[in-house]
Amino acid sequence: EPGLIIDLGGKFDKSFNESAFNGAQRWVAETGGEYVETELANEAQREQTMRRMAERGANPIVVLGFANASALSEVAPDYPDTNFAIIDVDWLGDLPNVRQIAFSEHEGSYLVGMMAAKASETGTVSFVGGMDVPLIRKFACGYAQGVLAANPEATVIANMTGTTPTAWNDPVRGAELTRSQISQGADVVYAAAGGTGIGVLQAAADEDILSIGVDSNQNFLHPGEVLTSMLKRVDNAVYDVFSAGAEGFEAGVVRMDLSNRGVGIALDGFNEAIVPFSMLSEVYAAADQIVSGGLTVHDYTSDDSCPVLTF
Amino acid sequence: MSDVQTLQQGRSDGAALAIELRGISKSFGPVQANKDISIQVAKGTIHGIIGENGAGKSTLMSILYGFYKADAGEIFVGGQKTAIPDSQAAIAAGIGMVFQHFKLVENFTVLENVILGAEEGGLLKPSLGKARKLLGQLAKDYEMDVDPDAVIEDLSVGLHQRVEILKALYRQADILILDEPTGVLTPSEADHLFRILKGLRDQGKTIILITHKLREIMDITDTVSVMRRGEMTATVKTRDTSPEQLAELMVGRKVLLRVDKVPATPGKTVLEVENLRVRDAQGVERLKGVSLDIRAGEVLGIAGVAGNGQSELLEVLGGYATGDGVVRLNGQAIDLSGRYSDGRSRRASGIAHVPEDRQREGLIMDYHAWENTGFGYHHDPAYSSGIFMNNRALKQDTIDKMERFDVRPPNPNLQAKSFSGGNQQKIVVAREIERNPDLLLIGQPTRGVDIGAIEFIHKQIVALRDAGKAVLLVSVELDEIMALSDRIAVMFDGQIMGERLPSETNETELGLLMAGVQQGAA
Amino acid sequence: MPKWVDILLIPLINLALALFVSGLVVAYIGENPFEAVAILVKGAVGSPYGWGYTLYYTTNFIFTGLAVAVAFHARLFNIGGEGQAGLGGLGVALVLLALPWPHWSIALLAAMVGAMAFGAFWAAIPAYLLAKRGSHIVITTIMFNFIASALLVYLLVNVIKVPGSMSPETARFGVSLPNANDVLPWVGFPRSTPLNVTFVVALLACVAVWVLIWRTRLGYEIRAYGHSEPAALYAGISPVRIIMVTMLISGGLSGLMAINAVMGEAERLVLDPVQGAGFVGIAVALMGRSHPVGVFLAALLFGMLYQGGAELEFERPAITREMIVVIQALVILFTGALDNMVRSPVERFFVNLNKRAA
Amino acid sequence: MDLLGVLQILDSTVRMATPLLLACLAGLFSERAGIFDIGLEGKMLMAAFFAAAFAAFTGNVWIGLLAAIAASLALSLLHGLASITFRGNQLISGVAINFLAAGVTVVIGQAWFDLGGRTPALEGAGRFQEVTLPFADALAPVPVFGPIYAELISGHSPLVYVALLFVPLSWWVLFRTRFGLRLRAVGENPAAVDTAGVSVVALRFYAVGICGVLCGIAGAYLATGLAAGFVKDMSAGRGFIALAALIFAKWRPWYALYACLLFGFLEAIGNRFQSIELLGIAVPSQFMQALPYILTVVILAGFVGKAIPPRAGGEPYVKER
Ligand SMILES: Nc1ncnc2c1ncn2[C@@H]1O[C@H](COP(=O)(O)OP(=O)(O)OP(=O)(O)O)[C@@H](O)[C@H]1O
Ligand SMILES: Nc1ncnc2c1ncn2[C@@H]1O[C@H](COP(=O)(O)OP(=O)(O)OP(=O)(O)O)[C@@H](O)[C@H]1O
Ligand SMILES: [Mg+2]
Ligand SMILES: [Mg+2]
Repeated sequence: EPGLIIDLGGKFDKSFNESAFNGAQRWVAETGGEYVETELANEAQREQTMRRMAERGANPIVVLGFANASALSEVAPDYPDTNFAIIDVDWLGDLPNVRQIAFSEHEGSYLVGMMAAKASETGTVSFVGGMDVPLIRKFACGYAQGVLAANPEATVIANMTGTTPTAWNDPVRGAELTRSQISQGADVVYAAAGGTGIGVLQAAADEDILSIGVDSNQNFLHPGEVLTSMLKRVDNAVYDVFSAGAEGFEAGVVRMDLSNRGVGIALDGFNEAIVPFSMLSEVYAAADQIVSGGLTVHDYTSDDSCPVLTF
Repeated sequence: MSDVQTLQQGRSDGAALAIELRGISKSFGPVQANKDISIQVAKGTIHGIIGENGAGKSTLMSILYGFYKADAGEIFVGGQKTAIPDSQAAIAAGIGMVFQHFKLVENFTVLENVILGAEEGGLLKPSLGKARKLLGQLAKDYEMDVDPDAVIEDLSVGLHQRVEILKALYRQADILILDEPTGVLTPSEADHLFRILKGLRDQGKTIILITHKLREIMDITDTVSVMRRGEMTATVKTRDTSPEQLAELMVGRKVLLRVDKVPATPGKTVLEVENLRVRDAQGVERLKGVSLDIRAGEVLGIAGVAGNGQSELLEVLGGYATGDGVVRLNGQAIDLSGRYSDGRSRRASGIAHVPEDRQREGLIMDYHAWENTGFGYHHDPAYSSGIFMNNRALKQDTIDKMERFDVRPPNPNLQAKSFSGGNQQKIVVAREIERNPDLLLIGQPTRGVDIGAIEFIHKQIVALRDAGKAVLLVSVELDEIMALSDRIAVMFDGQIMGERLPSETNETELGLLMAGVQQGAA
Repeated sequence: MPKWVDILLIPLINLALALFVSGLVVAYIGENPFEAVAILVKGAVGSPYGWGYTLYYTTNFIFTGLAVAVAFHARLFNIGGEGQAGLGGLGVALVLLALPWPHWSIALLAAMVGAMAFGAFWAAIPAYLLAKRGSHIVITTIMFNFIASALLVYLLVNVIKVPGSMSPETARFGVSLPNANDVLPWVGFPRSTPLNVTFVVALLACVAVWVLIWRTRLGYEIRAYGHSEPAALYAGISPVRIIMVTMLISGGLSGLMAINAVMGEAERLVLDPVQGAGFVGIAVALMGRSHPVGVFLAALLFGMLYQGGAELEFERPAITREMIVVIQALVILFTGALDNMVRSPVERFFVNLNKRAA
Repeated sequence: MDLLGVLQILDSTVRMATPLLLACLAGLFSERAGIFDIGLEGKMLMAAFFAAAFAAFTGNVWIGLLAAIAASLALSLLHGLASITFRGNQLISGVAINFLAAGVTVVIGQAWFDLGGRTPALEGAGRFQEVTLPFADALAPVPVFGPIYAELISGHSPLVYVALLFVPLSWWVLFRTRFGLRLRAVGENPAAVDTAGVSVVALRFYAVGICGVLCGIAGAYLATGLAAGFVKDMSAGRGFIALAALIFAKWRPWYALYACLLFGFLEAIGNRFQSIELLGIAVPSQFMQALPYILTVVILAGFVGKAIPPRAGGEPYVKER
């Protein structure tokens, strides 16, 4: 049976971990299979939990988040017969029993950035990140590029919530940051901040501006007020690994991007009314260019810098 | 037998009883503070209670006032059996008490302290207004004026106690308990207090007075009870007894009530102080140019009303206040700037110091007796080697000191706070005197200490002097000053008003000097 | 009252009560409390594997606990353990990344110096502000926790991160400390047990603190100052000196926690390396009555709760990590705060017993 | 920066200061009575959860508020039981309460809503709506004053005004009523209160009770005023900041207001100017985020100086050894 190790953020962070959890659930629903699942409580448990899973015979085992990279590189060699998949990591070199799944969040963020710029009337849009880590900067940088692509005149305000782990669970601060951005003219806000994002979307709805969700589809949170969500299909990644099972497991680095629907934008009944066709067509055009390679979005983590945004 | 005696007392002068206690017992854990105590107090009398430190006086009264609950026994107020579970009940029964250790809120005003617990209605304004009037009234009646808006921490201890009495009177107590009230008063303040008490008695109020001072007992009480080791050993009419008899009843042996000492044979000058000035934290000048000197083998007594600079004098000499001026010890100038002036270097230079307040400064109340024995001298090689303390040596030394100074109980492993006042003081005195210093600073050596211990401590001071050491004695007890000093300097408002020889002066003259009155003579 | 009652019976009763109430909560969410307790205990101490983690956590809590305890003896409430340990981690990382260390023992000593220096430094500022300006140590240490985390994030994201890697953490250190398995192969610790030689350092720290507080002159002065400042002045003990020295020691101890977590376990500096151990340290010190032996026992108890909790959570998905936090809270509450609820009646019982005996 | 910008920062200041102020006043009552309370954080968190949970159940924010107060009060009484009745260590009790709240909120939340400890998002009557003070709109056009009134003074959740009212009220209670006199006395010298025939225990329980109520309101404001639902650990250390503010304010109501406004202001500034350039160099955002805490230390060391807590604070009242 496969195993899933939910990261510190928690199973219901309305974003990254939740998306993974949904993927697992979908697999259960469709295959009626069973899987082992546990949540990390602290740093020291990363390695511990991987080993426990492996010793329990779970296979393949999915771990979420870059923070596990180092631990996994320790653990994997000790359990050659167990297959591991790790999300958001692609730099572990070739480990025969590890599948490294990295997402091109910058591409998805680019697209929602374009939409934000199109939807904005003030020409100012904003971004709220959780804790200031490279992954979040990757989101922000892609977003800013998209915005400026659609409207070179636009200004992008990017804020981070805090420097302690509570930054992922501080909706109050998130709301306050959003209000402050609104006062600086922002009328579309993109949140990549876990539990904090809930506060961001809420504040946006309260102040009647548009917001953009992240990771899983958050359009339903405030129907008609969430412009879209930048989908990061961690659920698909998990689902695929689970379905492939131990037999079909493939090691190596997998990139989930626009081309393979690894990232994308959410369109559904909740936001169709506020996403005009013109906007969509431009976004799709850009998407095609990116896929075809005609357009490359700069990835912050490739060189730890962003051409259009200073942090 | 004591019971029998008391009961007879009760009957013989047939006066109505204000208070009767029957078979009161109280123990604090292992300590049996009161053992089956019975006592009767007649209405409209002043009843004295004396006894050694730790005899159980305060405990007994605290029980009467509902502060402690007795383990056994009955209380009768005005003939009625009365349950006194808490102070509320005691107050309701018309009992007021001034505790040995005052129970005032330091940062409240006098007025706030007086009304606390006796307010009328939910708002302060009316109560405060009423209290202000009533206080003015009381002040007139008993000439006890104190600024109602003064904050307690700014007032002298004498005034603190005045506030405590006002508290009791404000609550219309007709039975007033005072626990060692004069321990902190100057003679004049004490006389004043006694006038007040007499006045109260003449209005038919009943007063219970705990004190260590036999003179006071003889002066104003009508009857006196003696306690010893938690028991009531006797109750007698004051006029039928004598100080010597009381002292014996109290301590269980003959006590020498006056200090006998041979005339001093002063040697070379040990301490020279020239134009010493000290400012306090607020920058107020507390010592305004004090000059004095002490020679080997003599006791210089500093008389004065508390708060006239004596404390600052001790502190600056003891090394924990800074000042300017010149201070020489055996000819060597010592630093006053604060740089090299701290308790440690002072001790090193041969100054020992028995501070005025043993509980606040002299001892760490939570330290064991043996730890306190080295306090301040913990750098002494005898007590510590390298970075380590030598606890064994400390304990042994403590056992010896306790034996020599008759500290009770002689147990080095008890915490300082579980000794009674007198014995705490003995621990401090033993520590300082046995250093055999060139100069001993000693403040209020016998405050709140029973006569047995007083006798002992006085002997030690005299012995030190006879060993050719210099002693600077600060005390608000004039008779203590008179008894011990070879010379007496009177301080008033941070200055030395004058110096007198005990043989050539008297309490009235000193009293005047203490009041700042400088008369032409001498 | 016999001593064994005081130091054994009463704490055990308290613990039992805490577990009982925890059991009720567990039952409330529909799990079997008895199984839960069994899993918890077995997971914590039922195997070398369990011990490995239990003692690893214990090591962390010993350091942070001792840090708070030492400060407490001078009546200083140092709640800056979190930040001081974080800085300690930084010190360890800088030292270990600076040179290629030939042997772990030398590296350990160097890292300890680094950890203590940085931890002490982070405690020194609040200490100085208290000593010289009277700034309340509780505020300043709280603030310094926040400042420390900001500093660490900045350095990890912008300065000492491995280029190209997405995770804000330093490179792995060249050296790694021998873990329990390397040292005691025959016991059967897993090869990767996090328990390492730092545990020994922690035990030595307990002894050292005991000696410091109850055997040295400095300890004598620290306690004296803690009990009464005026008395300390009378005795010629300088408050400024005591405040500074005590806080430096306290911060140094917090910093040492990083030796275990950063050098011993993670072998690199990650975001938030302290993981709340600083705050657990407060509880540990208070429950241990600021005595090294008490601190050790309390730390062990928390180590068991952490490890046992992790197992419980793993075995019983319905039992989340927050449930473990609840159990920890109840343990603190009953063994720490509600102690007298059990103590007084027990004491009375034994007093009467003696009375009857006499 | 234009007037509106300034107003927005001040507006944000008020919002950020409110939960701090409520918690700070809560601590003030408790500590003035001699019961130290580092459990403010936990009480706020617990209250926040129950406010959100019951608002979610009933769709009525006021019921949420009552639930919050009840929950926080329960923790206060636990604190009282431990530190007053059983004379336990007040710090331990506070620490325990913080842990307890952090755990219980999520455990119960998970059991009730199965959302990993979060509550459903609240809308409509489930949240405190902003109240527009009379004439706000009418006056808005008036230069300067208009915006100030409409933007800054008007348009906050009712709890904001409640919190502000509590400042003079607390001052009045503490310094103008019998209860206040006794409460301050019991924090300074319980023996004085005891010998004056007043029950120390009762007084202290009242004090922690008040503390509970205020923390309850603070938590409710977090979850149903500022946010629209509960997220685990959402108090995010504000209880500790409130504690700092309390010491900052030297345990006095008006100063508490000033202190909390200061903290709120610093946070607002930190949010507003997260990425700025000074002399061409970009100041690290982490520095800006740490700025409130750095400034707090600077101000404390530079201007506030020594704060003397109530003398009997932290010590259980023990008559007989
Ligand atoms: N609160 C207390 N807890 C424990 N023991 C106490 C307490 N109060 C007094 N004792 C002990 O009870 C005994 C009687 O104390 P008490 O204060 O009544 O003596 P006292 O006659 O007033 O002595 P003094 O003349 O020094 O005031 C002493 O041994 C004292 O140590
Ligand atoms: N300048 C001021 N502005 C506003 N409020 C003030 C000011 N000064 C004092 N207060 C408030 O008035 C009340 C009484 O002030 P004050 O400083 O006299 O208190 P206090 O009586 O000294 O209190 P404490 O019991 O702490 O000594 C306190 O609540 C204080 O916060
Ligand atoms: Mg007495
Ligand atoms: Mg006594």
